[in-house]
Amino acid sequence: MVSLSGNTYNIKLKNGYNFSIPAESLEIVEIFPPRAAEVSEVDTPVPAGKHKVSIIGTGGTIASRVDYITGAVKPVLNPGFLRDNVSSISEFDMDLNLMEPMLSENLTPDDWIRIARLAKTGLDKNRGTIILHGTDTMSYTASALSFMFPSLSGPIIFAGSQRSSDRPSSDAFLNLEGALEFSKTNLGEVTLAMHAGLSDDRVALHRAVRSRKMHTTRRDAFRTIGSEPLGYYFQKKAQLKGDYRGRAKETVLMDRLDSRVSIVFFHPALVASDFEAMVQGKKAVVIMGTGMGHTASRLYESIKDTISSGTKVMMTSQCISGSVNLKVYSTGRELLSLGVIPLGNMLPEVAMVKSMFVLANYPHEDFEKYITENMRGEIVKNEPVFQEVS
Amino acid sequence: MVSLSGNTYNIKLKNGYNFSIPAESLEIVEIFPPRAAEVSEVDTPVPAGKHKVSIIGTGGTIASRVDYITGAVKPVLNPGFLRDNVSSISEFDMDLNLMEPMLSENLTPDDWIRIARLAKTGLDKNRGTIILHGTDTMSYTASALSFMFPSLSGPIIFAGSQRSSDRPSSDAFLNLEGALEFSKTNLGEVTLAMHAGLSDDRVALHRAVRSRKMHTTRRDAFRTIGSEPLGYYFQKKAQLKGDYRGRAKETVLMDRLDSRVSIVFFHPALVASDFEAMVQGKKAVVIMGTGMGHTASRLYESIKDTISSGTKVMMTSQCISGSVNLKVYSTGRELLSLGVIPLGNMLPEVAMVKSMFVLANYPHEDFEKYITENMRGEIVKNEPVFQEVS
Amino acid sequence: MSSKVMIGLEIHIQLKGVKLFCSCSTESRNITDRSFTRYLYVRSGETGHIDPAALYERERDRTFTYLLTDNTCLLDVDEEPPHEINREALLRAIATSLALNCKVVDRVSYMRKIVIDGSNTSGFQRTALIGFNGWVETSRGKVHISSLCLEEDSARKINDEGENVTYSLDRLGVPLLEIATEPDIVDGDHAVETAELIGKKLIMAGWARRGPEAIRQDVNFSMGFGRVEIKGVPKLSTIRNSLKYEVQRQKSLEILSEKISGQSLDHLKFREVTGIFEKTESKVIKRNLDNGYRIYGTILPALKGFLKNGDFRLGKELADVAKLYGSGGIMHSDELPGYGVEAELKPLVEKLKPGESDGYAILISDPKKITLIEKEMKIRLRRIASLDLSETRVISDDETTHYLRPLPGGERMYPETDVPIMPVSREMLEEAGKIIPKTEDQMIGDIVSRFGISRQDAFVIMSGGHLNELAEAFEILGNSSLASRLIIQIIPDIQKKIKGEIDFSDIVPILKLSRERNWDRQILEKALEMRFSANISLEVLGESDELKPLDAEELKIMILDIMKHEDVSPKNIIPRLRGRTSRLFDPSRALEILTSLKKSNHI
Amino acid sequence: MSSKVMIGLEIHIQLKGVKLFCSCSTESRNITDRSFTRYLYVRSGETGHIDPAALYERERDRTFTYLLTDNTCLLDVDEEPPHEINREALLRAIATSLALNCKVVDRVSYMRKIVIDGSNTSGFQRTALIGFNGWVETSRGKVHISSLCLEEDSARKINDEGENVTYSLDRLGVPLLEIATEPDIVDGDHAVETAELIGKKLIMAGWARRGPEAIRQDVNFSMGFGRVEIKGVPKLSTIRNSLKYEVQRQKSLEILSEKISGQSLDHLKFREVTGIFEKTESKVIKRNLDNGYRIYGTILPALKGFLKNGDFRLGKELADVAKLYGSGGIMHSDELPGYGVEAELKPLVEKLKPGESDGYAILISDPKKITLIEKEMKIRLRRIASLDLSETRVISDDETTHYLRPLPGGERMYPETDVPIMPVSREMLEEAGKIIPKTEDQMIGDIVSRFGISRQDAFVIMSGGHLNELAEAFEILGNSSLASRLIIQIIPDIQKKIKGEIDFSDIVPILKLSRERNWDRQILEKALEMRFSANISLEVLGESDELKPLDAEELKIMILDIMKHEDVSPKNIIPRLRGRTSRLFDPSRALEILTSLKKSNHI
Repeated sequence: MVSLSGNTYNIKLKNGYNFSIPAESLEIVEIFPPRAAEVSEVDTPVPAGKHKVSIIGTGGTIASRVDYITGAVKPVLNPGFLRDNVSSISEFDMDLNLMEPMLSENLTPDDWIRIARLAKTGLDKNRGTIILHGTDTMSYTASALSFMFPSLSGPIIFAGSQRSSDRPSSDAFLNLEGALEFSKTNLGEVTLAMHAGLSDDRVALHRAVRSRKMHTTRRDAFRTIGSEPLGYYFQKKAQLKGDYRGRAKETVLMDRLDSRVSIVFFHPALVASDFEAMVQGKKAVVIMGTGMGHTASRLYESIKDTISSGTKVMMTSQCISGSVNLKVYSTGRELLSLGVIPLGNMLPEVAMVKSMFVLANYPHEDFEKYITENMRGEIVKNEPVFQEVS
Repeated sequence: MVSLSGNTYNIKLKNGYNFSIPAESLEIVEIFPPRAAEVSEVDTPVPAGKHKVSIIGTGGTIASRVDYITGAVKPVLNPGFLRDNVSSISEFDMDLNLMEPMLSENLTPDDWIRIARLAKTGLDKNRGTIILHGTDTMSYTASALSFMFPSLSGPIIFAGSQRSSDRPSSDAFLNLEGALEFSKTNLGEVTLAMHAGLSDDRVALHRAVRSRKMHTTRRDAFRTIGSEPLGYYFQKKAQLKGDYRGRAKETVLMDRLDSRVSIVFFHPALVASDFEAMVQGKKAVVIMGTGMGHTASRLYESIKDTISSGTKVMMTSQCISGSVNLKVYSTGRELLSLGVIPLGNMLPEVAMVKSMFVLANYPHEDFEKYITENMRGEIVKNEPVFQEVS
Repeated sequence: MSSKVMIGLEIHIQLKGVKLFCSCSTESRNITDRSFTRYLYVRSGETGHIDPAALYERERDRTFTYLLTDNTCLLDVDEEPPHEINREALLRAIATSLALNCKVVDRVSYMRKIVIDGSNTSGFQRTALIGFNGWVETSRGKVHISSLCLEEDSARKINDEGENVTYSLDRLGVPLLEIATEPDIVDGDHAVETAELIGKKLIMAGWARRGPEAIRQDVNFSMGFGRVEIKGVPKLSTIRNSLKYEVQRQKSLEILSEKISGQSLDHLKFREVTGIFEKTESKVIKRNLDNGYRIYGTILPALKGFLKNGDFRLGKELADVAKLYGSGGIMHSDELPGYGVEAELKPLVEKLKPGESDGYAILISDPKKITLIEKEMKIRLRRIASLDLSETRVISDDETTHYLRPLPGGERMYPETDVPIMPVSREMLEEAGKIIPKTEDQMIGDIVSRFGISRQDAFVIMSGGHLNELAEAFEILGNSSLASRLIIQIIPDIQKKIKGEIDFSDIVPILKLSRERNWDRQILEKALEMRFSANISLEVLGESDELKPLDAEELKIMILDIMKHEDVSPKNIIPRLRGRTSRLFDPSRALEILTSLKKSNHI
Repeated sequence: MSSKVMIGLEIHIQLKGVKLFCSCSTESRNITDRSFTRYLYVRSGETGHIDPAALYERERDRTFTYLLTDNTCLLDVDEEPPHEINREALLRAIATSLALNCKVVDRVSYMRKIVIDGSNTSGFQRTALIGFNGWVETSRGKVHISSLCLEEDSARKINDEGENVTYSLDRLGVPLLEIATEPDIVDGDHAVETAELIGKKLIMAGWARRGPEAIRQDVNFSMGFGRVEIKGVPKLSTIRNSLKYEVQRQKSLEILSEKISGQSLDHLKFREVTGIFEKTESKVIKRNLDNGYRIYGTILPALKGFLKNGDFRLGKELADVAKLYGSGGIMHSDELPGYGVEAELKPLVEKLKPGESDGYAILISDPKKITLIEKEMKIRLRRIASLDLSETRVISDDETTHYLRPLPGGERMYPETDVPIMPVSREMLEEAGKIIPKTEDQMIGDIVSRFGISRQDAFVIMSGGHLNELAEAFEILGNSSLASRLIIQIIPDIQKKIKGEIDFSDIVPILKLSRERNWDRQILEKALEMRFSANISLEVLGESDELKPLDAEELKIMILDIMKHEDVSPKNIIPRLRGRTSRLFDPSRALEILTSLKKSNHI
């Protein structure tokens, strides 16, 4: 078997090894037409069980395969992979809805709206909705959906994977298995189901608006920041605990977002003109300040001008964990007096997504009221001292 | 005792309570001249012991007091606070060098150069240098010094505090005690000495270029990312472990920095024009991409243009932990082909500081070589699986 | 010469709900297995002075271990600034001030009160003056209220090993009203009356927490020799006895002071005498020697016969000091020979050489602490000699009191800058005005007219502080007699059975379930019993067949089955059914079914 | 009818240094107390097929526990992609290819070889072809090398409980050269010769790791009934015996196949017979019943007398299958009564009703696994009947072999896309060319001329694979005879004493210290002994007075002191000094001092 990649022929030997030869060093004598692929994994239909669940595929590693042309992993959705490896699959009646697969880093707020609408349709007909999604921006999309659904008749559970499903060690199957089990519960929030640790024995369920990808490659990269996960799937059982929102009578979707927002990461080399350039044309800007929410005083003038021009300026912390508090230090008090809105322990990315939602759905003058209100659990009230280690 | 704050009189009652009255509701009958303050903490000189150590005060919470006028905590340096509460103080001969105190969020690269020069002077005369610094940007300053000193005859140890030293529960004393003990060791790197956990029993020594403030308020906010701390101060003993750099024969300072650099935090609402505005006038830009180092493809054109205009564009991850790897996914390979420089597991803020140093000290064409070289331990080679919990 | 006895009270009442500066519950179910250890540093207050009580603590150099509970967050462990103030607690504090005829401050201004005995993780207690210059009418005249403060309660001490003290954090941060009276109280009975009068207002309003520590009193006492503050009087009855004890103690010291004033204390000097005790028979000394302690002896100049003799108890005054520094014990000449010490007395006296009127003492101590103990003992004797008896004392189980530490001063206060000064707005005053605790009579009348229950039931509910619970139960169940029965009878019965407290918040979901499912009283009782006595989870309860009454179809099948085996009549069918099932059913429905079955051709 | 015996070898040699795709050391000191558990999913390879060996593993449905060691990082636990390839290992692989007359690939192209027995956390092994089409000259002619691959070694199995297997991760990722020969080898002796020839090249070059698992062989064997791969032959000597066993086994199966081919296997059907064993005397059955296992019985059609009878050992062939699925044991009619099973035989035979020529067997098994075991046994018997004996076998301690799993196919390979394809540049070939392992004679000559040591010492050092260490010691110490003595004598002596291996990298800092301090051989020996025998830390060693020779002043004081007490002369002064101090000193200096003292007016 010979395949051409760039200027290199990859030749598969009988013992399975590939053998690469520069194209120029090979003289082609005769070309045989390719044989039909011998696929032993036939796509037999997935059996229908009693739990009705909607599955929306958006792309991402959870449904990726190696692209043997470029050699890289590309999203290619193949739902058949569920059948062989998710032991409980026969209990479910899956309502599959596969979007054109996209890499999650390319998703935009418009895509979030499309996904939200599919999720609404899915929930109207099923007990829960599982969204297969790339991990890169999973927390962003999930947070957006969290705000867009003030009321949910069932859970929306994002599942992704950090090891592609064409690897024997893939985390995709367990994550999906966990998501399926959680779809049976009384949950009525937007959440993420991802590995809780390095072992294939526990999936954590994270509240979307408190979740964050905290490692580039580990399977337990996702964490609930400042609180415990909403539950765990462990020993084949999905258990919720703590303060989750239950199913509501109906699902309400508010599908407007204003994407004229941005994040400013403050650092010691950032000068006023940088800040001004970054907020140009934005309706709202989230600053990731230092510590409890500070910036250098050299930015105050620009911040003041920005606020007087009608742009909302909010403060979060680049520390990720913990609350901003603009009352403790003099810097904070000055920022407060300029009109900067402190967001407590809201995560910077969540604050950015939430501001899109608030801008598009509430009167301009109520922005501060809604952005600081704890709408979906995006603010943790009592941060635990030691978090359960999984 | 009566003091005026804004339009409010604060009256101290004999039992210690303050009593606030709006100024307008008070008619002043007679004003007595203030009595001389009864200061029972006399600033007696600190005794000189045998370990010569330089202490540089830059400001920050570690040397802050409540400002009873504005009510906020303001940096007011008072070295006398060492005497009463650091049990080992008499072993040291302290060479104090107090800068005009500044809030760390206001420090600029020019201030880093001033601090570095003081540290050089301090090290030339003493066995070690301790720098008292605000925690907000401590990792930035310390990283800058780390690059500016290719060779150190002794340790430079940053110490800060998360609870101001006017509180009985302040962490300042133990952190300083730890820093003092570490100044006796064979260490020849720039480090941070901060609480390792919630208890007053352990101070962790972090390598500057791997440290990050990971919580806004906890005393154990600082963490060594992707590796273990270089050592601990525990049970009155400073112990180094692992792979630290020892003292060199002499201290070499390279005190040039080019501050025309910035950080771009990528997110799903970021558009090409935002990116272009953010890199305007910069010599180097560090992107905090998603996951293993990705951005949306809508930015590729702008990234390409930026690179051809001579600006260096580097990739790190907003996940904070773990490496970027532009070879695994197709997005990464495309960014690589545009000329984006992947920085492995270098922290975004450290990458930004390092690029200031590389730009100012090496030929432009060698930028990629030096920025990707592991100069001061800023790249972790083997990330441990479980990190020691302290 | 003693002057008039003056007594003041500081009444501390915990408010239930959430903590003062976060939203952790004031109630805790368990101590976790996580803990951490801290040290506290002595800082000066706003005026630059170091508080004497704080300075005193510094000398003791202790470390503190804190056990986490399920109602703790970052604030409780001093890892973040306070959140917004608990508005409900603040309103109740204002309302209480109004009920006590106090003036209310215009602005609530939180202070940090330095307390470095470890009972606060921060090293200070947050406290604010809310009301002042009030009064209550008592049978012996007006007692004036000098101040009402709303503060954070301290951590609960679990263990004290001298150098390491362990606290649980469940209580830390619970809103605490501190109500201080002027020294208008004339005797122990009057003190009890006054405390009761004030405490009842909050209990009846349903605002006070329950439990042994929910209400504590400190007693301020003076008979002309300085103010003595007696801390932590838990029960009202102990107030009387502790005051009696204190009067007696001060009287004896008054006599004593005349005899010892002017005496030099130069000869009070501890010298090591461990050698003499090498082969001691005394178990307590042996044990302490094994632990590395040593034995010290000193002359007690001119004190022979005053150490323990009739009303004279100077030995105890000195022992109190020694114990605070972890001493293993003190034995003095008025009680020796004793404690297994006899043979050693001769060499001891030879070594110490006490004069004719001198007493002597031996002290078991950590060698590191002996200098401090000597210094503190001298200070104490000098103050007794000059009849300056002001100090903080603590009550013990036998209702006597012990020296605890010097009185704190105003130096220990400085502003809590993390909590902005809050103006008391007109709206807040109005809101507080609406909830002012009423008199007993008023309240009973209100309850009777609001819920339509008997005056007697109303009194029971109110005295128990269960008004809020009654209201909540009524709101859910929509049936006031059931709600009242729940509070007065059902819950206490179950509590008696399980020998424990049930938190009302755990009962609420079952009440809701009851409302949803339209349960009658019997099923509700059964459900509560299953939940708390058999520990059946709420989920299982919701699904339990046991709690579903038999429906018509089930009743019919069961009755038919009974009819197969025996003769049934409307008279015996009900007991027969009860004998067959533990499930509930509607007896009248059963009778109907029986009748219709008999009518039909089934027979 | 058996054809010519054909034998091929796969020699696996671990390269020392760092791991193949990260910079963790290939050496580990300890297993930590941290572990995690995984499951592996069967995926198809690049061609869409699922590998038969992998499919087989899936049926077994196991979980894997991995113990972390001090030489593991995120890569080893499959939590990040591979780092850059270990260039040193790659160069050595190329150099070895050249030494074995192989062609070297133009591009190194890493593949993932699916292996789901848990020995790789990723579920695959990374492997790349480096050389092919080579040969070595042996005493029995050329043996051709078909391929040389550079791969990751697998994890080390610690424990196998059937359903849960435990691995240590210390070995995972260690660079492993896999050198496969054509089946040119004619017998066991020839196999040993060939393996030795190849292995020695890497040992002598100092590239191979040391330790029991550093070199392992797989043997490929065929005598006309398909290829049998015998895994994990640790010692060369066992090659001979395992081949003998295999020839004998296949011959007996050849005879057997004639007798059983055509027999229907429909009656091989396990039925539960647990009831019969309720009161069994058999300890093994009792124990297994207690663990929830059950007893099953089946007829073995027409197999009576072939199960264990002379050369016939079909019972073992079936037992091998059963064990792989965690069976508690199998007992068959050729060995019963036995194992405490006797009384049960009558009811058993009554139940199973074997025919005259039928054997029967009882099997102890987890009920969940019985269907699988039955299926696999039938497959195995059919393959024996048709004389298709190809399979993977594993060698056991008694040097016999056992069935392990089906032979893997090429289906298990697909590209490792995380490792870019790397061209083998001209520079790399040149670099590799410079380090090609030489012949024994060449090497000895080189060493002698380079270090100036004897041929004999050179031989000892080279055979032990210590050449690199010699070079490193020489570079630090600048003294070849000391370096050689260190390697040949000092280190082995200490190792014997402490009964353990010393890692050379631990010795290096002491050599550096020695160089800095200008130690002589004696002090160095003493320092090494203190470090490894008395476990004294390097820091303490650096400060130790013991290791400082007496300086002139100290010697003088000591000699003067001796002279005070006795007569000394140049003849006895050295032993006198040795009797007084364990510290080292320069004897000639001592003599000088003595002489000058005697000359001076001290006497």
